Amino acid sequence: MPTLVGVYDSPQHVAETVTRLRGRGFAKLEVYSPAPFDEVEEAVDPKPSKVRYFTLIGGLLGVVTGYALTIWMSLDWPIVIGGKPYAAIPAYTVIAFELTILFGGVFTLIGLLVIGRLPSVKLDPAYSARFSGDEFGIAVEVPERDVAEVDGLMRSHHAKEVGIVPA
Amino acid sequence: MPEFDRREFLKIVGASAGAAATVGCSDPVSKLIPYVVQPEEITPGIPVYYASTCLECPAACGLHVKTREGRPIKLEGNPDHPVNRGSLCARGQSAIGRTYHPDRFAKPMRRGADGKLAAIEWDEAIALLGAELAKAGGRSWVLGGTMGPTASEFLDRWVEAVGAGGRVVYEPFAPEALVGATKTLFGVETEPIFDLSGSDLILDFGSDFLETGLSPVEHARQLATARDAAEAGRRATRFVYIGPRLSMTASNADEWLAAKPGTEGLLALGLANVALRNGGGTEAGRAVLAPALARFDAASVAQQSGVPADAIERIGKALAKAKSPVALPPGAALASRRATATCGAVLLLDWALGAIGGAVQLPADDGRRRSSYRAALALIDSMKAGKVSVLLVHGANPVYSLPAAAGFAEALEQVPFVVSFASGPDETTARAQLILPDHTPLESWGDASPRPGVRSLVQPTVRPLRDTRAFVDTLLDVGRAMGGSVAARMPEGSFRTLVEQAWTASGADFKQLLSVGGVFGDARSAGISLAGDALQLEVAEPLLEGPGQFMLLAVPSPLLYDGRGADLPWLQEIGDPVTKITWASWAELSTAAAEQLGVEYGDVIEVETVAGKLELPAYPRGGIRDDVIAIAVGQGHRVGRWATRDGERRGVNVIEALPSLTDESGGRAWLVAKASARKTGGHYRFALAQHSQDQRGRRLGLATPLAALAANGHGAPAASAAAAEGGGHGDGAAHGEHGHLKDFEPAKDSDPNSLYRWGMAIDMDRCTGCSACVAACSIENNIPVVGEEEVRRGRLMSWLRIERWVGNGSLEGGAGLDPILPDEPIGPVDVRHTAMLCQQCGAAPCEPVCPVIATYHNEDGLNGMIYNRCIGTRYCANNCPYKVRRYNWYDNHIHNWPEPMPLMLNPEVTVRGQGVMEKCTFCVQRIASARQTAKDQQRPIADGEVTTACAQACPTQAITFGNLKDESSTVVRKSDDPVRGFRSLHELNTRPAVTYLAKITRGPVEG
Amino acid sequence: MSPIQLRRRIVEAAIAASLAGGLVFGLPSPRDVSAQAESSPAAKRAQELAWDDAAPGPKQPVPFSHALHAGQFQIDCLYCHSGTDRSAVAGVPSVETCMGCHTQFGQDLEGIQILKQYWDAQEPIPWEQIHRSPEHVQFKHNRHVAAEVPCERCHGPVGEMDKLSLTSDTIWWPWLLPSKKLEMGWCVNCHRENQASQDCLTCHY
Amino acid sequence: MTPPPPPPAESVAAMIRPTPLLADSQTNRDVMAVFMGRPGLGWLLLLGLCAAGLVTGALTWILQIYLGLGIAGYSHPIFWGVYIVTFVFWVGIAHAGTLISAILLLFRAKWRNAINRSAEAMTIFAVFTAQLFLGIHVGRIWKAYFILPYPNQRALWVNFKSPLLWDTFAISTYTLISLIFLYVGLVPDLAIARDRTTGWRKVLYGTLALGWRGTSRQWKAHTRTVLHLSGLATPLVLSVHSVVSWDFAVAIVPGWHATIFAPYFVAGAIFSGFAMVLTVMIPVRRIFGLEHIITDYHFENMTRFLLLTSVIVGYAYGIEYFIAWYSGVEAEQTSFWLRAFGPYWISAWIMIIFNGVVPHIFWFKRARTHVPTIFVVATLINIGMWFERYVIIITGLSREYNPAVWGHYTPSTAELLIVIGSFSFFSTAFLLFLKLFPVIPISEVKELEIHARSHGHGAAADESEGQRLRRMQEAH
Repeated sequence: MPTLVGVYDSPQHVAETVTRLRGRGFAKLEVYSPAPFDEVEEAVDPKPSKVRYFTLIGGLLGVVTGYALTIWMSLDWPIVIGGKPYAAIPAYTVIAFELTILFGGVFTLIGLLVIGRLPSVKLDPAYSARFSGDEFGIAVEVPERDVAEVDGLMRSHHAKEVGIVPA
Repeated sequence: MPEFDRREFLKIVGASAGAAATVGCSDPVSKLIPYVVQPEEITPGIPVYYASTCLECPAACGLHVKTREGRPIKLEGNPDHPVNRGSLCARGQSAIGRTYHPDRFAKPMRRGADGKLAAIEWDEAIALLGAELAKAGGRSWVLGGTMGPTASEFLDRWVEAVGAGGRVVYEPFAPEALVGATKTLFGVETEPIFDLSGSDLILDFGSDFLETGLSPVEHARQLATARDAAEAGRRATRFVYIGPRLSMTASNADEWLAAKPGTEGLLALGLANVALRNGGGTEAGRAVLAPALARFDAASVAQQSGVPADAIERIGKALAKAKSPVALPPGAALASRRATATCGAVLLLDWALGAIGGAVQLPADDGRRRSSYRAALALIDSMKAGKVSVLLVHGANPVYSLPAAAGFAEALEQVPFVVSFASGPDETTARAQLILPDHTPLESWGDASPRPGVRSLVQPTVRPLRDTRAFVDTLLDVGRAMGGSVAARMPEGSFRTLVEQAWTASGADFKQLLSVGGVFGDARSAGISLAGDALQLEVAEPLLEGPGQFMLLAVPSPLLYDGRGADLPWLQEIGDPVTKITWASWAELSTAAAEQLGVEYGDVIEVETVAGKLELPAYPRGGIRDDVIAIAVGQGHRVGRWATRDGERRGVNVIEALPSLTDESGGRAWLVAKASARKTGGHYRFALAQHSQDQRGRRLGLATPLAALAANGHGAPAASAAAAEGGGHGDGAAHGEHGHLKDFEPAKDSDPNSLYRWGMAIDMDRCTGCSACVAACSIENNIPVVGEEEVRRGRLMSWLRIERWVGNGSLEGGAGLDPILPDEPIGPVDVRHTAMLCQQCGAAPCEPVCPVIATYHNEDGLNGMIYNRCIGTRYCANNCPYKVRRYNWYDNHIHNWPEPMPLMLNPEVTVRGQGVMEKCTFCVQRIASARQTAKDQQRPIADGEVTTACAQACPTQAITFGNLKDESSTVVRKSDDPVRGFRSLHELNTRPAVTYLAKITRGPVEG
Repeated sequence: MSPIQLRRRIVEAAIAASLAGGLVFGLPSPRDVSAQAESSPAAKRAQELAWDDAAPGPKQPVPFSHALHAGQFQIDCLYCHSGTDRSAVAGVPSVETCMGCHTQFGQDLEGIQILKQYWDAQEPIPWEQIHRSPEHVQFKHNRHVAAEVPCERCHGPVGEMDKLSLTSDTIWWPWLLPSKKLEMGWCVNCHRENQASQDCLTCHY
Repeated sequence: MTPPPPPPAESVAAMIRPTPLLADSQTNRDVMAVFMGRPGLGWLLLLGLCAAGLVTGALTWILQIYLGLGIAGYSHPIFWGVYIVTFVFWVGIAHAGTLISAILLLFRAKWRNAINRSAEAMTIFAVFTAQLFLGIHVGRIWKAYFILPYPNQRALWVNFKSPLLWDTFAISTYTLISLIFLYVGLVPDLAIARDRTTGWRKVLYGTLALGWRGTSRQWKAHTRTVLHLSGLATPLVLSVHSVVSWDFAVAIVPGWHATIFAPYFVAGAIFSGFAMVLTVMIPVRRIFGLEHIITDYHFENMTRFLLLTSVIVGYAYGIEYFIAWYSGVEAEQTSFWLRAFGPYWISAWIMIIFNGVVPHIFWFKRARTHVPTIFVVATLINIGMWFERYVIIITGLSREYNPAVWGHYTPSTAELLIVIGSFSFFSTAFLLFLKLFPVIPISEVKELEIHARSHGHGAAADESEGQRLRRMQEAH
């Protein structure tokens, strides 16, 4: 299927176009924007991002690792230090806390990479350097027969230009 | 870790078989060098002990030399020896360094035409000396220090055989005046033997018997016995110090009377007068002396001596009441030109009080050669007159230790052939034509007789490290080389043969004697009576040369003695017991005098006498008379690796400012000159081993009054330890309420399955501050010496230090960089010595902060320090409130331990490299080796079976080491003192294993 | 007579007996036993193997074969390494100890001639060290002998080795990390298995 | 309606060609000019100077490793010196970046956009510099790996009870999280740079941009990621300096052992961090002509923070003295008394005056808006904060419980050279960063721009870029 690429100046117009396109059942679309815009993201996919689950799992894993690591290592070769118990929970909480943050952060990054499908070696054929300037782009896969219709739809929603990437 | 340490020993195991050259070339760690023939008594890894004798001072303590694989690694006291009973002073401990001194002469040396010394062969050297002697005949003389009986007897015979002019014995601090006084008073030429252990009132007229006096180790033990806290209820022994300066000995007194130096005799007679008038003393004393002493009334004596009349009255009365008083005559520092009279006066006081025959024994003369300063001066005169062609100098450094005014150095110029037998370079060898290096005492045979009745053997414990020969053997060889009648008169064999013959003459078994260390008998006075002319002594104020506001006091150094210790780095680096100054000279003067001169701490002053000028920094303190400047003897050397500052003189030699004068009996007078002082404008930063002697009321060194002891100590129910540990906030009593102190049981701070919790009790009442423990610790534990500049930066490595606290201290001062100088008032003395070492805390602040578990609490309650795990964050040291951890800022052993010193390293203690922390672990290597024995015999380590190096060395047994879990152990008994027991900085809840027993303040003597 | 001396006597007797036994059964006349007996081919072979460059381990100054002495002759380790049961340090036999036997046996062997040179020069033999613990480890041989840890536990099958080398014995911790022989973890592992002390101060001070 | 004929394929190819820079967004061009432009003489000189300092410091360090720490001025009771002082100083500096990025993000303070990138970069370099000091400080750096809890042949672990291990974890976490934070923010900007460069830069940015395309899915994840990272970094930033403060507070040294240390240190860190951002950004703004992006308004807001934290820090100084007096513990009282009137009184008064008194000038609007004043005060605060750590560490250690081992410390030449080297390291890194990466977060600035444009806040023709931005930021 060919891909139609519409170039826009304003996020509102992009959002409107996307809503329309999705309404028409063109779900395989990609929006390129130079900066994040809530309305655009809302229009493309209203569900909240899944990055939060990565963060949560990372954090939980971190706290468990923190305590497990410290307690296990202290008990593996028990040595009396300063008259304190082998497993000194208050002291180990610092480690657990730091690992919570560390794992949470690293998992969040992993989340970004997974969800954002990064890294990718090749850029999309529809991507243009214009979209890292201050223009927006909507790339939508349409069957051959709908090309004209979508082209019109885009232009009617203030697309500056519309191009086509053949299948 | 540096690679040259323990393993090197094994390497040199082979070297001792005479193959050093073959094994020295390869990588020291990759070869195993066995013996060619393994000596029967040596098993590699197991130490062998030999009994011997310390020859550092005339006291001649018995030694047990600990050797490993044929190398002495530590000197310990011989427990059977009557002089030291197993302990050993700092000087004795450090003496091991003489053998391993890097600058020892490797061979005989001869001064060439270019004025430089060059090595020659022994045969050549001996032939040369023989020829010179033959040429000189009666124009040859021998000058040297005291020797053992065998060597001394031989030397006399040798002098006669070679037809030499004679022999002079020269010992700088010899008690010539005392012997002279004994002879005058009682007709016996002998050194009195003092025993303080049974006395209830000890009067020290400045003998400084705890530091350099007659027999310091022995007297320290006796003093501790006399004042034993356990006996305090029954016998409240008091110790009064009479002298111009609060010396280390004085710091241990109960009362200090700052008598004008040289008036001790007057004071002694004044006190005798009061005592006899008040019904004290013996019948005979009262009958003979009372009338003669009438003119020494308290008022006039007070006027002359500067001691208040009421104090004289009070102490006189106390003497009258005392059951067993004893007075000790002044030592070298106070030997004026009337020293014989002064000593006589003190002995007279002893006689009047009935101490002669009791606490003071005057055994019959053993006829040995004594030091004579007069004879030395006569020899100098004949040298100057060109009447001496050959001078043999042995066992002494007269160029250094004789006053410049005596002109010895100039006299030497007149002697064409000067021979020295020193084993290492000194000021005298620098002027010698021929050097025939002697063995060190650890390499040599010999003997000593510190006093009648006691004879002590010296035996070699190591093959000579250098190509040296025993002095006596050299003389034998020279005699034989001279041929003819001289050779015929030389005895058969070697020095060893002579010693063996002398000792087995009575049929004794030599091996048996060697294993014991000597013959330890007793000698008591026999039929002593006062000579008729005894009262003719001219007891009067001292005669001092020259003008000046001050009297110059040349004090024998507690550590360097007469300067012979100056090239032993440990002695330089242990702080002076009073001022805590290391590696330098200083002039002590009173705070008032300093103020008058406009001088502050460290300001350089110029001290001028008729004989010379000295420039040195001032140390103003409370504990000295306003009209006295005191300078320690021992520094100011021109030769020596450690004795000098890179070849420049280190400090000043006070002897250079003293006129050369004798007392009435020909002994050397030290208190001879007046001095003036002025500020020069220079300043010197002392390298201190202790910053401040003011404890600011903190719980570091506590004291408790005798009354508290009497009330609680015996029979009374034990007060809780916590309550007893209060105080320290101003009133000086170890009493008070401190609710926040958490009580704890140190015994519980170890693994429940362990049989041990190692702990220590340190009795501050016994500790004299002598620092023997510090030296012992350093040598046992391979602790490096770092030098003056590093000490100045506080980088001293000693694991153990003696903190000297003057009273409870105050909250004044501390804002500057200089230490807070203590105010040491005349009258009741309150100086406390705290041996500070790792407290092996149960809740150690150092442990939790170490990120790598390099320090931890072991199952036996020790605070372990694992050097090889340490990465050097130094956090532990920050967090140690006692500040007993030491850090290796450099690779100290490489920088500061030149070859062959690494040979004396204890192979059982890891040598710490650059960047690691180190500290005391209660000599864990000793515990480990005791554990070996105990495990082999399948029993626990018994009480007393293992002790730390510090506890072992302590002359007063102030330190008790043991197992706190063993209810019956001595350490538990001592630690459980409800009145005196306290723990340093207990309010920090560190749960230390060391219990300090508070110093007892006995207060002034009651009349 | 001390136990050690006794043991020496027994060993000496045993060696003499075994050699004599071999001779009685067919070889040259008994008179040659003590002085000039020709050594067995096994002994010669052992010497060759002890200097076999292909075998692991450093070349020693003397081609001494442990396999021959400890293996074939069954000489007790403590006979030569005396003191190991009393001292922390393992005793390396003195040249005199070697000569104690070899004034009698093996005169024709190259190794013994080298040994004799050392003896005549009164010089120690500079053996290459194979088992070395670092300076900061206070290893106590006697403790391990007393605990009946066989020498082979650390030194490997010495009785089978002509040329001595550090044999490998690697333990794997549960976290899949190897500890090689004479590394700390290897020591600790054995201490744990045998409930020996795990106190740091046992070995480090 | 008949659909228009589909455009020919060629035209699409033409359409998605890279936009010529001339037609590019103004922000892109402005920011890229900073790091794409040829290095100026000033930059080169500065870099040379810093590199020289860096080399000197590094050589001194090598010498110190070879000879031993003895060449530093340490003495017996003062086991920590200028190295730890400077370590804490840099950790403090490192706090501004994350604070500006994370906390201000959470508070939706949009004015942070102009400065957060440089602040984050500063954080990274400051943390690296701080970590260098841990290595410089330890006595046996060749054994420093002992501190890591990794499985090893010794069967040994580490002591998690030690504040130094907490430090290790906190600082490593902080480094990693800050790096992630910086990097995640950088990715869209790297994509911009990738699209507009050629040669090695294109390879560099292309690699680092990970193929970022700015799809809505990516942006959505990106926004959430930044938000979550902020959520994590905010407690982290508070924890890191708390942990550093516990290095001291957990110890029993008088002058260290105080419960107030954690908040006190955190406030101090923010204080010094903001001061450092100002010290660095004022010259950078001037040199690169970024006045329209980093406006006086930003500086004024930051001075407000300085004022607030100065008051907190000043309060902490006061309360320390009060507690020392109130505790009745003589050692504590002596320590604090000698802090102000003992051998180190100069350091103590520098600390009190520069940190507690001077910033009060910012009560005045005129001072807050006068850039030279801000620069001077910020620099003084940097000095003051370095001395704060000096005072705490040195005076605490020099007068402890046992007067027998009181001591003195003077930094040695070697120490000073290494400290100078550390500043050079930081500056070198920052200078290189300026020339390699967008120092202003382009996407974030553009987000505001486009918002403004499309929501009808269209720019008046005569309005400058800076004024426009400022207005937009204020509107938020």
